[in-house]
Amino acid sequence: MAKPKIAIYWCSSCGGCEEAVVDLAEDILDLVQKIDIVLWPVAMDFKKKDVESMSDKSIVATLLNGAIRTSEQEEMVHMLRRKSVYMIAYGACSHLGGIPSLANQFSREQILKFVYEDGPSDVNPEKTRPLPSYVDNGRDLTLPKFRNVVRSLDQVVDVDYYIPGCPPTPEITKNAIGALLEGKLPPKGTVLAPDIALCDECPRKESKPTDLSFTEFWRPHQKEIDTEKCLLAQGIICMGPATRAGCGALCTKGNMPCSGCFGPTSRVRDQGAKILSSICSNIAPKEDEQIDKVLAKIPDPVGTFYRYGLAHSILRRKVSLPTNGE
Amino acid sequence: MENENKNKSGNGNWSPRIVAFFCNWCTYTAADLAGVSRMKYAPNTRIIRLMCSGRVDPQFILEALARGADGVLIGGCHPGDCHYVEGNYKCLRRFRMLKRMLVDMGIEDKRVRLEWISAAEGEKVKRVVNEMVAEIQELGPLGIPKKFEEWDKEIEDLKHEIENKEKEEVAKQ
Amino acid sequence: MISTVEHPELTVCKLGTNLDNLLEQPEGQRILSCIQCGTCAGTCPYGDYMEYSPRKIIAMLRRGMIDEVLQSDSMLKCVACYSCMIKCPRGIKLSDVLLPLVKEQTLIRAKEMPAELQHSLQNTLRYGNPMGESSRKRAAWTAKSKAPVPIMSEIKRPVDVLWFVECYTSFYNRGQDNSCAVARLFNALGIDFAILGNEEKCAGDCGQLTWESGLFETLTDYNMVIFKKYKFNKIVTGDPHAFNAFRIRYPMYGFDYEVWHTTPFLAEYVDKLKPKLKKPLNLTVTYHDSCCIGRRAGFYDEGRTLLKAIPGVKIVEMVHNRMNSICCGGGGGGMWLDTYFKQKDMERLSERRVKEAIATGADVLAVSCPYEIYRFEDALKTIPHEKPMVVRDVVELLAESLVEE
Amino acid sequence: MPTTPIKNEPVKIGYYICHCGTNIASVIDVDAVAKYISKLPNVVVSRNYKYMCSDPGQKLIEDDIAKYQLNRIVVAACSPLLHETTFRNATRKGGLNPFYFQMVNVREHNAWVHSDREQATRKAIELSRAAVERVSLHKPLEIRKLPINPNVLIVGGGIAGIHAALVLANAGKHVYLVEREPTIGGHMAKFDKTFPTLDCAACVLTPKMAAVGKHPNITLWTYSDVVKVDGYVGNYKVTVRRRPRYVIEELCTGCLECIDACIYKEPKFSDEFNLGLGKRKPVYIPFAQAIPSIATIDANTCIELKTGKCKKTCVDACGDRKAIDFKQKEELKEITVGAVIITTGFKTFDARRILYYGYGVYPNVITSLEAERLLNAAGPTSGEFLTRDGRKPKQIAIIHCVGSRDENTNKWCSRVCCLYSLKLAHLIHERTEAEVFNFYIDMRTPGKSMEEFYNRVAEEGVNFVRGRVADIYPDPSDGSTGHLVVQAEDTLLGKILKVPVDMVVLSVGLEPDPASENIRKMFNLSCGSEGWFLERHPKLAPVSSFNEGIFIAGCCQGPKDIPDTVAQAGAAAAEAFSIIDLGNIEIEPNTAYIIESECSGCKSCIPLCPYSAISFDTEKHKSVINEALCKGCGTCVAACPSGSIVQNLFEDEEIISEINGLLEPIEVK
Repeated sequence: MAKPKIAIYWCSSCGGCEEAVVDLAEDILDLVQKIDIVLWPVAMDFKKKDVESMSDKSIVATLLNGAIRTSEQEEMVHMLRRKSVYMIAYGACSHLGGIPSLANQFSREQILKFVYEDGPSDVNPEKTRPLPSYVDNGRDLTLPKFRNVVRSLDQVVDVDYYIPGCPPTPEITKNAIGALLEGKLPPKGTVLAPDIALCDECPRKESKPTDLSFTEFWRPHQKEIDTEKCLLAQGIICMGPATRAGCGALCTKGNMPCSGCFGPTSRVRDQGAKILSSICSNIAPKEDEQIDKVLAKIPDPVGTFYRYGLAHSILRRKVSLPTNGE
Repeated sequence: MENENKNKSGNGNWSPRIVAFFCNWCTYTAADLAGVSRMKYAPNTRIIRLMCSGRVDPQFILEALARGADGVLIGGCHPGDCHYVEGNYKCLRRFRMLKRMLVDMGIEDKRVRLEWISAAEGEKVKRVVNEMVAEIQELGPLGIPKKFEEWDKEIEDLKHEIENKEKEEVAKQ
Repeated sequence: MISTVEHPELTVCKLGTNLDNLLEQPEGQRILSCIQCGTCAGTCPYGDYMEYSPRKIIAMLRRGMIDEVLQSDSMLKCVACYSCMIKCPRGIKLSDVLLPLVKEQTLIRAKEMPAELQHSLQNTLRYGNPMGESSRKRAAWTAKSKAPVPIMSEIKRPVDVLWFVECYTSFYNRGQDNSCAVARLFNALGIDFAILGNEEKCAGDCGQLTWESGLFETLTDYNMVIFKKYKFNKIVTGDPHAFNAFRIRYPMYGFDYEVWHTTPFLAEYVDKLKPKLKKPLNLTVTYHDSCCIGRRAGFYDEGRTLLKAIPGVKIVEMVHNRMNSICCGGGGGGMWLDTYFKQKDMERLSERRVKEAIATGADVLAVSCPYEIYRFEDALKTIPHEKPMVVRDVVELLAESLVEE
Repeated sequence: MPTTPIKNEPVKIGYYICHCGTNIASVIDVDAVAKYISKLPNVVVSRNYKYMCSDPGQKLIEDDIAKYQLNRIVVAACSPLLHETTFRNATRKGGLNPFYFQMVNVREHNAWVHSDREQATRKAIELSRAAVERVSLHKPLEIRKLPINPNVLIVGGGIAGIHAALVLANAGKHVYLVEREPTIGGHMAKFDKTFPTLDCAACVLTPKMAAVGKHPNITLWTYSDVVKVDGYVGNYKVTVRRRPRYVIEELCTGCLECIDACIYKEPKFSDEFNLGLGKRKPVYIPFAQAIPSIATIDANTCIELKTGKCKKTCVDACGDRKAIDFKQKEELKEITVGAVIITTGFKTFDARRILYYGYGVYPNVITSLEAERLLNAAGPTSGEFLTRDGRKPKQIAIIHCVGSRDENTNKWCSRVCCLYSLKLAHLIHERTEAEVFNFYIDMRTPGKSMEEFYNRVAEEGVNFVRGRVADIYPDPSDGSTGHLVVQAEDTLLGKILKVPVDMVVLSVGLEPDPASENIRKMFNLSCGSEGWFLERHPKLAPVSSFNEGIFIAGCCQGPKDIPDTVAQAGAAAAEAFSIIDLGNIEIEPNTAYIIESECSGCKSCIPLCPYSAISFDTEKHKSVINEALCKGCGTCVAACPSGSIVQNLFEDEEIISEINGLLEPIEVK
């Protein structure tokens, strides 16, 4: 019997998710025995046309990582969607937009201008920008279109399952692929991680007091962090209460706060709004001014509360931005 | 009355749509009082009754805006007078942060407003609603659903192209 | 704290308000809520002499019978003392809005304008001061002043305080005493000030209280242009009527400066001033609350605070004091209606007031308005009293006690 | 009993919009609304009807449920605060769970506040659509029943508190009556006679006070304050501080011997009960019929308590009774009650605030309450009404509306002043034969026998002047005789009157007592902008507050006379009775609960609950809500970062469906 075919593809991502697959270590050998990888640009030399020539639904699953920003990425995910039985958003970027979707706070022009002109390391006196098409030695070169909006995978194509994380842990990847191969799949649309917040598995949980009321916040580098105590109890913004468990509390075990990469639980529509609601409800002052003073220590609320999920938040993008590329 | 008329004029047929979250004990009752007193105010608010302003989940505000509200008004009991002791303070604290975040997300400060209105202040309901309607009238529509549509236009073409190709292929076969 | 900019509710009404459209505006709607209690008539110092009391005017206005009122001279007897307005239980702005409008219409219809008043108004229009003095001599008093008095057009730099001197205090002897005193006090306190000199014209409060709107607007427009010429932070004036006009009516013409009267202004500096008041005066003083500083602006304690800062001064109160004080009779054009009132056999209010002052047994009747000096000094001549009494402005007493280092 | 829902049963909605006569229908096109709603998914029936709250209107719902197998009901009518229960009951009678119902407020929030028919209709459609979307998600809920403590706390021992206490105690309920003064009786105990019957206040009040004092079902705590309130209807936990009066209540017989024996031979200190018009000793009983009839020692004036160096002649006088205890400390009592009645009364207007009436400047300008004490036979002058310098007055002015109907002080009409001014005019005229001038703005004498009383006083020859007094000053014509001139316009004559008088009585208005502000805060009562405690509904729930089980009566709710106060106190007692007598109370099921399997135990919710209803289960490592303590505010729900708390009736999805229903694009023809 032919081994089930799996595709792994990347879009706007850092490569961490690919690394996570490699991180399966010995398990990957086990895996390779069971499956046929038909596309994995980072590791293997398959071409687009190889996949194109496959018949529809001939791939069991595509694990797709990275957010979607260019027309080429769109084209690829549409094609892979067609060829795959299951489209799986792999990692925070394709799940929620991830770090790349923080770019949704800026217009395309702002981004291009900064990257090609104003960036501190730029040397570009001509202010040259990448051209959509260029003829070099009679060869017609084109660049994919750079979209105004960064999207999560499910904002472009239909997605069957999500494997969360930045990147997904080997454990969670293994379990997901296992479930896939064994056909033990939950209802469509499920995030393949426990539907409970991180605190559930955080070793610091017991140290959190029941009468916590914030009077001051600190960023991790501003304070010597107690390695045992709940980070929120130390005034450090930890997204754990609003973030899905399943990573094994890697960050908090490493003395860093959870930054929310697993996304919200299924009951939450907007992870940022929820952690905001929870944290702000519990600050101590009652007067506008004092409240603002405490909250001023959270200098970048969007970047803090939506670090991995701006594209997938209720507002998706800074609403005042233009869409015409300006 | 004046406001009712104002809303019809200017900016085509558009007139602001405001979703209001009023606490059961003070502000909802105040709105009832405004009614009993037959005060006239702009017809642009739609009130959702919650038990306490503390129940106002920031998600509700975002959802309302994302689904087409031009503004959101939250009404609670005055500080110290909350029926549930301090729910209104909790609302205020979230509100302070949310406003900052909304501004970062491109939503004008005046579109989301928190007011303390006691059960006796029917007049204040009238004033606040009229003020807010006038202010938002000035700002113009927020129109997030329309923005979502606009944003996604850029991926529609490709989607259609691919769909058409598929159809062609199916037809060929 | 007193600038109209911070208190937009102080603006009395919209430009173009008249008796015909008054009831349609917010101020007019208050008039509709009048309960006809008669407090206005009861407290009016000339209520006895009016054919139509303010209460009755309201009743007739509401019934559309105002023409009858305008035929009578009742409103010419209004001295704009704000007594009715401050006591009105319905909060109706009688003296700010209603009565001046009635007065204007009365004057328009009057067969004959009281000569003295007409003369003063004409003078004001022609010379920028009611006495008809040459406008080129407005700053002449500064020669008398021992303390330097800088003039805006000469010093050519921004100042903190623009001192609006006003007419009586520029031209008349006793008024100049006041101005010289203020100049000394300002210098002693190190206040960065200057005056407009000959560029200044009457602020026009008397015009506005007789609602001579044409005259008032001419003066307003003129002064506004002058103000805009210079840079300063606030306006201080020793004339309560100018203060009143700047606070209450100028904002309708775009005025948005912080404005002070010298009495409350100096009271802000009382801690700095007190150590310099070294000369004891050993006087019993009774303080007259002027209408525009007291009732209209709420500065009751400031004059008394300053007096108390002078060593040797003992304060006694008249029967009617603070918000209940009796007007000197000079407001609303009353300054130039003495003859007219006399013809009507009306008691002079300055005399009524001076009787109360005499009853206190004080040596000094202290005032904070240049009109009052004249009115009360005059009244003292006709009212018999055993113990001698003098009228002094608070600033004069302060300057007398002041010992410069 | 509500039927259990059938699983996955398709949603079938019945929608009804009420005309409310013409109240709604004149502004909203109810036909168009019903037509629009009828086209929405799941809507089976959509009707408009003249009076939905009427019996036939309710019957309509019941019948439709049977006929069309409806399983959700939406009614668009008045405010849910008025008729939600009515329609829930109709839903229940039709065989459905009463919470399969949603109400839309198209009267108070729509027809009554708008006049543009098109816009109002559009608003009604959107609000209705929101309800239709929401109601589909409703779940069947059970009304909770909680046991109720049968005791009642009454705060304030004036006539309202006294009457309410007796009503409840006579019905066999235990009442705690807490009063801050040493005696109960309130303002009424200070009055001489009462209008319009002119029966003496003491004659009607003191028997009731005595009844309170000896009633086996009443625990009377005077000289005491409520300091802490916890809990909820049926189970209020209240802490009362009993201030030390340095006299052991159980041992004192009220014999007055200690007062006679006090080291101060003569009364020396200002007597609060007599408004400072008389004097008392450091040890005192406020007045002869005070209840409890127990002496109180005032720590501010007693030499022993101040310096510890008194001969303590009082202790000797008390002798074997040993009732005096200088070491008495304040005591905190904790009680549990099912219901509370607040009767904290009013304060009289401080006449100093109107400068031109000269109160506090001219000794012969007195307040009406002082006049009551001067007229009272048990008062400081034994009922002799004299000027401060001891003259018999020949002319007296009584000024109405002092601190009432005045934008500069209090805007409201204090309701009782006209009538008590008439009463004072009568009494003063009767006692002194002086000529009395009543200056009034409008004579307000509504109520049974009141107008007749006015006529009677007029016939007795009291002068009525319609005009508000503008000035009071010493008569300048006669030196320092103490005569005053009262100046006002007689508005009926159009003449300025200057009436010389010997005395002026200022009929001061009633205002909210700032001292009861902390009571208001503790019991979480709302108040209007004036400061009067707010009733739940001005017509239909005049003695209820917005808090279940807490009632208000008497002048703390607004100015009123004694008959109305007593009537309201009786009503409050009956309302309280109807709660506590049931043994248990039904509570809205809008409580929150935590889904155990979803809670991560992050504890964010725990500090948010003002009722400590959320605790941490240390075995399961999760938070739990004690449903009995939850009052259903939903604050924890909004703050739960993983969305694991649900509030019944206000679930996230229900509210979001409502938002959606409001905002979907709409076309109205």
